[in-house]
Amino acid sequence: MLDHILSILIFFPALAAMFGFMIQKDSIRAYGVAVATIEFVLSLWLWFAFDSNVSGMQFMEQLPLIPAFGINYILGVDGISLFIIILSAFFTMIGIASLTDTKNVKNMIVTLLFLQMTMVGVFAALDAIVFYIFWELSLVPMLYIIGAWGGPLRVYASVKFFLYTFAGSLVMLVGMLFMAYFYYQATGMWSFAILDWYRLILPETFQLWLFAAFFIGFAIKVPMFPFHTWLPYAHGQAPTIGSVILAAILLKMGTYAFIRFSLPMFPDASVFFMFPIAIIAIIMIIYTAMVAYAQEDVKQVVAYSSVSHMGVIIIGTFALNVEGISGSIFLMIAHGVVSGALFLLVGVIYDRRHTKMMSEFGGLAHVMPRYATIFGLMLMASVGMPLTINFVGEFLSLLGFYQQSHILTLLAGIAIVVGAIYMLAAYKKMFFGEVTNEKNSNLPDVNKRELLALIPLSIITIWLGVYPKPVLEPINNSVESIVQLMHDKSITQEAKSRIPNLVKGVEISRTTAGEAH
Amino acid sequence: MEIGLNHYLVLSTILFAIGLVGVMRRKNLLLLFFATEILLNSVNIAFAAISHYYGDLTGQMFAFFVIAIAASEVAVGLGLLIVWHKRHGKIDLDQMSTMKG
Amino acid sequence: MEIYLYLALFSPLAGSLFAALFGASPRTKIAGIVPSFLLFVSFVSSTVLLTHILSGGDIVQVEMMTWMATGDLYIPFGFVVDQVSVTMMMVVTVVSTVVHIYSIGYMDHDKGFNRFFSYLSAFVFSMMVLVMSDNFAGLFIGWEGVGLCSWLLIGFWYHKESATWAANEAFIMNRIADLGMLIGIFLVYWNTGTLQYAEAFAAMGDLDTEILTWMGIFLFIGAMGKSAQFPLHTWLADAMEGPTPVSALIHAATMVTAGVYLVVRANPLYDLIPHVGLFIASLGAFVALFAASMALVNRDMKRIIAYSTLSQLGYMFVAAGLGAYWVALFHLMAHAFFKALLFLGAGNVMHAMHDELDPFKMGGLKKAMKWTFIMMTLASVALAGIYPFAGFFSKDLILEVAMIEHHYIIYSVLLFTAGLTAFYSFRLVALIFHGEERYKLFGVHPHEAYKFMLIAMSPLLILAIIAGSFKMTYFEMVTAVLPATEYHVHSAVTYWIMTIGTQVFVILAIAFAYKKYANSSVQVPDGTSVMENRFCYKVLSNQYYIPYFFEEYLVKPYRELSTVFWKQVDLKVVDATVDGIAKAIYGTGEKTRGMQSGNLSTMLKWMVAGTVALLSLAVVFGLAVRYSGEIKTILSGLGVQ
Amino acid sequence: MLEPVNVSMESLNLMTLAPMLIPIIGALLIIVIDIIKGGLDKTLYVGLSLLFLLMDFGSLLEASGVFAQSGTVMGVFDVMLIDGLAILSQFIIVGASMLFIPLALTHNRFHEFSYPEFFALFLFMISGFQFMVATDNLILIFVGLETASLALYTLIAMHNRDKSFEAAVKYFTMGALAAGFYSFGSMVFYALTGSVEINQMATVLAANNYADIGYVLVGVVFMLASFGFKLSLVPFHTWAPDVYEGASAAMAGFMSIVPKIAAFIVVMRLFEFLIHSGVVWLEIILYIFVIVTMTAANIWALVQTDVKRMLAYSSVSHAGFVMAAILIGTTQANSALFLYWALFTFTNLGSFSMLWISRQKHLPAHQASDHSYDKFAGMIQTAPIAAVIMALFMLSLAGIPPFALFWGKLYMISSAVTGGYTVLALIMALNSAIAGYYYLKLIIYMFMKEPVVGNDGHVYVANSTLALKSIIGFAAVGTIFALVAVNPLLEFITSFVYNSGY
Repeated sequence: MLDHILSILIFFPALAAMFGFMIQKDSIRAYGVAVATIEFVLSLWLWFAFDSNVSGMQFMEQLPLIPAFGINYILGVDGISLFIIILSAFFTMIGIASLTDTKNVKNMIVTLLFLQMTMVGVFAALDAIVFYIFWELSLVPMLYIIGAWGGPLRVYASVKFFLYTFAGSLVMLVGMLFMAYFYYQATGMWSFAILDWYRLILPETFQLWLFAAFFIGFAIKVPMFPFHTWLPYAHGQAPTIGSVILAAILLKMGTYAFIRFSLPMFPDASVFFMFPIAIIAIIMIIYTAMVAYAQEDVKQVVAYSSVSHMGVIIIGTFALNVEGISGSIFLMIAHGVVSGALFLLVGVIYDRRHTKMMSEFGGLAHVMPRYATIFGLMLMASVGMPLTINFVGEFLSLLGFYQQSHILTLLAGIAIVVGAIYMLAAYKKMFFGEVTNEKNSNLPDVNKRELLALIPLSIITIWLGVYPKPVLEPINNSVESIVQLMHDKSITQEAKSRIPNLVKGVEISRTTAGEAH
Repeated sequence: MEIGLNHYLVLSTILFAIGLVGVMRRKNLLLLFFATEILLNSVNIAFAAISHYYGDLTGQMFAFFVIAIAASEVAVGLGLLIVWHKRHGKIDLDQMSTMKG
Repeated sequence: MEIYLYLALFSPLAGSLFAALFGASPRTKIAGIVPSFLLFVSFVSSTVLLTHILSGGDIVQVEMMTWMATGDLYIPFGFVVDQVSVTMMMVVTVVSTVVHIYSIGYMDHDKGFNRFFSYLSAFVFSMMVLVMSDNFAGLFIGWEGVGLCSWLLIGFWYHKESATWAANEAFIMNRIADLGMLIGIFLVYWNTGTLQYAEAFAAMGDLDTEILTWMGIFLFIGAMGKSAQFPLHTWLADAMEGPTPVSALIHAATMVTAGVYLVVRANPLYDLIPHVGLFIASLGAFVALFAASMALVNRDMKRIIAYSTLSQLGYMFVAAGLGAYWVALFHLMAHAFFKALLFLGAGNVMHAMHDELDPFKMGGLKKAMKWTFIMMTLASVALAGIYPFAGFFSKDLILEVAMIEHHYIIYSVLLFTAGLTAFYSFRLVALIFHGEERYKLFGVHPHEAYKFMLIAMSPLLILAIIAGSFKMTYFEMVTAVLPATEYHVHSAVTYWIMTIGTQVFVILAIAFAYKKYANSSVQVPDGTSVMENRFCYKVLSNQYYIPYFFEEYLVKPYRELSTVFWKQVDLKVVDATVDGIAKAIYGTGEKTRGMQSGNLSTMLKWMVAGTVALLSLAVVFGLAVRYSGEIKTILSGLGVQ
Repeated sequence: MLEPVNVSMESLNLMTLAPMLIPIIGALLIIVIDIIKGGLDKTLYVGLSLLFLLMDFGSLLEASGVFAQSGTVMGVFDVMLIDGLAILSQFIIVGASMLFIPLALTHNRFHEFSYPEFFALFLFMISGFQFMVATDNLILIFVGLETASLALYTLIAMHNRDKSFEAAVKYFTMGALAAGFYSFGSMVFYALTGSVEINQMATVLAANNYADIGYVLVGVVFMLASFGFKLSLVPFHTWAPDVYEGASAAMAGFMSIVPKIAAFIVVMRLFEFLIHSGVVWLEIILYIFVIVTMTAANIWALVQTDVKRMLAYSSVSHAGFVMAAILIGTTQANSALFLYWALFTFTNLGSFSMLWISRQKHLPAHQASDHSYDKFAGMIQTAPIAAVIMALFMLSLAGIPPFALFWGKLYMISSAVTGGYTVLALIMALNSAIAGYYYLKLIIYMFMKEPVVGNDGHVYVANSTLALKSIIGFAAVGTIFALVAVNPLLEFITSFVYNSGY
């Protein structure tokens, strides 16, 4: 069973979703929780069986799909993808468990299970086309979740989300096809296998163009400034569960893809674009943080804060050294946990008051002390307090990038200031002061079902902040092999000097595509 | 002046142009059909001439087929026209625009 | 010894968690007593460690577990008890134990009693992490931790707008400095390859001065935030919105001295870059004077003490900047005792006066609050630096350091500030405890604080009096790790002139303060007196208009810019562009759908038109090909290639 | 005295005619049966048609076996040309027809199906298309084209509504004009080369090194205009939306597939040799056609309010997309064309069938048209399975993986990439994004809006019978599991296309 654990992880929720159509309406929630829990346990088993000392892919599966065109069903996990898979299983589980009463709950749960399939699929895929399939497919359930259960602007938001990302990923698809073509030219064989592509060394100009093509797809997904405007709408309109999964997992697809595709495949281009991207990331960090500060709707604050944090992840990724990349991967997980929790928290208050405007609140700390405490914890995690999960990632990301540029890191570091500004301001508006609004005076504190989701998240937030090693170590091993690969592959002097040589990394066999064109 | 191939071709082209103008200008369905017949037949002239010029029968064969097809086309066209006339009492093109956009 | 280290470190955490258990339940004494007891445990453990170190024992160093490890980076949770950290541990545990016990009385009637102790103990834990860590990352954990607790405690009365505002201000301002600190840490890592103090400092000797300078500057920026040095000082005065024990513990004795601790800790670095040290000293001297001047006219009891703290921090930085690290640390210790005492005394007064803060509205309280009066007076004496109180030994030493290092301007500034310090301290004492009983106008019936609170304060009193006598023991101990420069003025005559001169100057200042404020003619100022309308007074009472400047030129523009970014840029430019593309496409559809008019004639015309267009293109192309030779000739004639 | 014509039956190779003759025989049989005994039920004719189409399919299998063994076969005075293209396109033509015929078995009674002539005409039409693709003789192409077209006009008109007559007249008139263009174009080529066979024309033109390029272009223009009409390239597309709207949904679905593949084959035979011989003008013009057709049709589809009309524009856009294969002209591109069209057949026929199954006999008052978007509002609540299937087709059309059309698009864009048409590849990709919007619009109506009051979901299956359901199910299965079929399909197509020299 372990040989096919990844396939099981991918398709089990989808199959379960199919059966879900047959389940009675009243018991669908229990069914959903059961399925998601099994999935989560399976993902934990994956972790358990995962050998942290191996830097390469594990649990590989291969099945010819369209061999004539080099498309194969290849799966595998390494330290980079492992935890995001676990995280997606985890969030689906607590998402379903803490689902508040919604209309058409059956459709919701079935959709969530389908979504889970696509999420796991994206992170487990080792074939570009299989990756692309899940990448695109993930849009559909999310479209439905936003569009069917969202706020008043839900249709606009969902369509914007879908089309924007769709357009971007189509450009990426063209890039993939080019990549496969170059591989074909170099070897005479079609292949979309990512590991094959890793061995291909492209001339720098090709790298630049392909990097740009992939970049558009990823940047919209992340989302990077100035492609971020779909996100506030999507978050603003989506139901709580949608926002949680969107922020926790779906956004990570973009940053994950940078590490999976852009860096190892185009090391020279990565170095070439490092500073422009860092500048974009800095704009993301500061600009969106300021925009977040100006928001009136608490969910929008969290939404914009996501963009801001994604900027730090990008900075870490493009540090192109082990510290930075490990940090950015860790921050992906951290941001997943924290922003997921924050959206859940916003959902809690929304369920009670059916508004998210901060001006409606104030003094909630009196009325809902437990809520205020958990919110405070997540707030502190979000602003990167040490010993919370976010700090590890942010620290490492910025530390990593510092090797590349001092001044840009200084600018990026403003994140910790501006992040504090909007978060504290929002917290102050909602929780501090006297209870001015009559409607708030009798709000019930968080209930058991909500705690079911929030407490595990709080525990993770602290646990991984204090002891990140179990996660950081496998990440580190895989990242080292990627950095070494990048170093070995890079052509230009600049890239060779920017990307550290770790020497101890694995030796890679290479295929030169220098003759291509 | 000897009538050569070029004359036939020019004639054919002129007739074709007339047919085209007719197609564009006619609002009466029946006259429109006439115009299309002119189109087809102008080509027939050219085919016959070229065929003669090459001493090859293919062109004439083509012309025959065109004639046959033109005939069947008219049959179908008139059938449609009659039904239309039965239903609407007119064969004016301008009224035929319930679908648009 | 390790067990004591862990006890000292984790008892406060245990106390905090214990109190947190009662966070949601109503006030219960146990939530105060247990943390206090645990802190006492921590104190005892620290004492054990102190005696261990004093008796020449080895430095205790432990590595608890790995924290972060990736690439070449390896950061453990490592703790060290050496001469420097044990000093800080003692200061922290003593003051915090006292403050905890005191708070049981002080917070007696507060709804958030349990919560308070949870926060307070958490603060102590963070502070212990800060001082005990053996690497920069651990220091940063504590650094941020105390920041967090400070935020929680300043904003403890969260229903008060001013309190939450001050809390946020403190947090954000500290964050700005923390960024500098973070950058400093990055610099250390990338240049030395490690964050462990010992190894990093060892590696610094080989580095460029330029890099070291940047390191020094960035680390000091971090210190400036925590220690509220100009221009990041405004938060400290506003932080007085927190409960008074908090002010005593955090904003006088411990947290604000973290910056000094950092500079002391990084002494190998600052020794290599004396020019940065000089800058630190100059800034310190400036802040000392600057803060003291603001204290002169302030009418808020706690703020006066806060400014005094600020001023004393300036003294410490002067010492640290000039390389007299042990002096800085010594003053830090002495200051912690008497300043905490002063604050706690102020707390008593506040309780007695129902949270009234304006000393002009008090007066003559010495009858009602004898013990408090005595304690505060003695603390003020210590602060003014009168022999043989603690302040004399530590503060005069700093003056001597400045003198010996030939920084006469700094010396004069510090001397002048000493006079100011004496003046404002006793202005406060005089206004509160002497003169007419002005509080009667406001119908207040003051009473002395609980006995046990006074008893709890007494260790501080004793320490404030006798701390000076530890000087030599202390010197011998810390100079094992700090540069052991003894500061002695070369000629005895100069020494005596300096010392006695200073003493006389200070006593004169005290006398002046008493003369001006201890008589019965003092009135509650109503803004009409001549002095109040003087330019100087206005500048001082408005804190040099710096908060105003921050508000007008930083906060407001930031807020406005944020709104502009959101409403104008994000919605109207970035998003509008995206929507614009979509709308343009859709609009094109709407505009051109008329092409499909549904009229058969038009449709035929389109077909013919298309054909004709193609045909003309073909003809153009055909002609171009046929006459390509001629076209080329013409073009080349026109000069086109 | 002329020599008696002496032709050996073997050289005639009459077997090449078999696939075309089978539907003709079927059509005649249906007419004869009707003459003998009128008023028989439509199921009989449906069955008969299906039977003959099956036989047709079988003969195609046979022909493909022959081709796989011995390559291209010529027959009947070398007029017939059975190469890979012919076989592949006939597979699509006959296959799509087999999927179409059972759609006649509706729940509601519709006028046209009660006439046996309908089925006879249909079979004639099929054989017309088959002739069209199985020859490179311009005369036979013309005959096949007109046979099929005339039958098609009639079939559309038989739907017997005002709109269908209007559609038929429009289609017919423009078709006549296109026929004129076609014959004029043929005439030009004939004048230039003295031949009406494409490969001979190519030889002659190559021999004199395209000396009369201007005249060649004139011929090309008329051919372009004529096939531009058939393939609905902008601006020759104007008939398409109206005719699709006027015809029954089933017929519209059929029209979006079969006539176009036939036209594509002819275009492929005619234009690719020109492009390959370096007629830059044609390349540029086709480039423009491809881009304009894709984009403009997409943009117009955005603003439609009727689903069927939207699908009409979408079909136009898809045709433009596939036209790129002709432009690129590599083996991969040509294979991509067949792959795309085979997959498109399933999806598009499926989506039109979904419209067909929801077709009411009479238009209710609150509905603007037969298949307005409003009609589908809230479908997920009243008819969830139908909604899911419809959404599936829409997603496939939009090119969302792993549904059928994605693979076509993938391979097509890849062929653009390999052919060196980078910009084209990007434009093709981005057009898919624009197209995403209108497919999405239907999904939004179905899934995210509240149903119209009083709609109990019956309306979506108003026309439902087992036959329709099975066709839709078949199409749905094909759409979902295309993934499995792509590899064998691709290998089969590539070998056929490659061995035909394209």
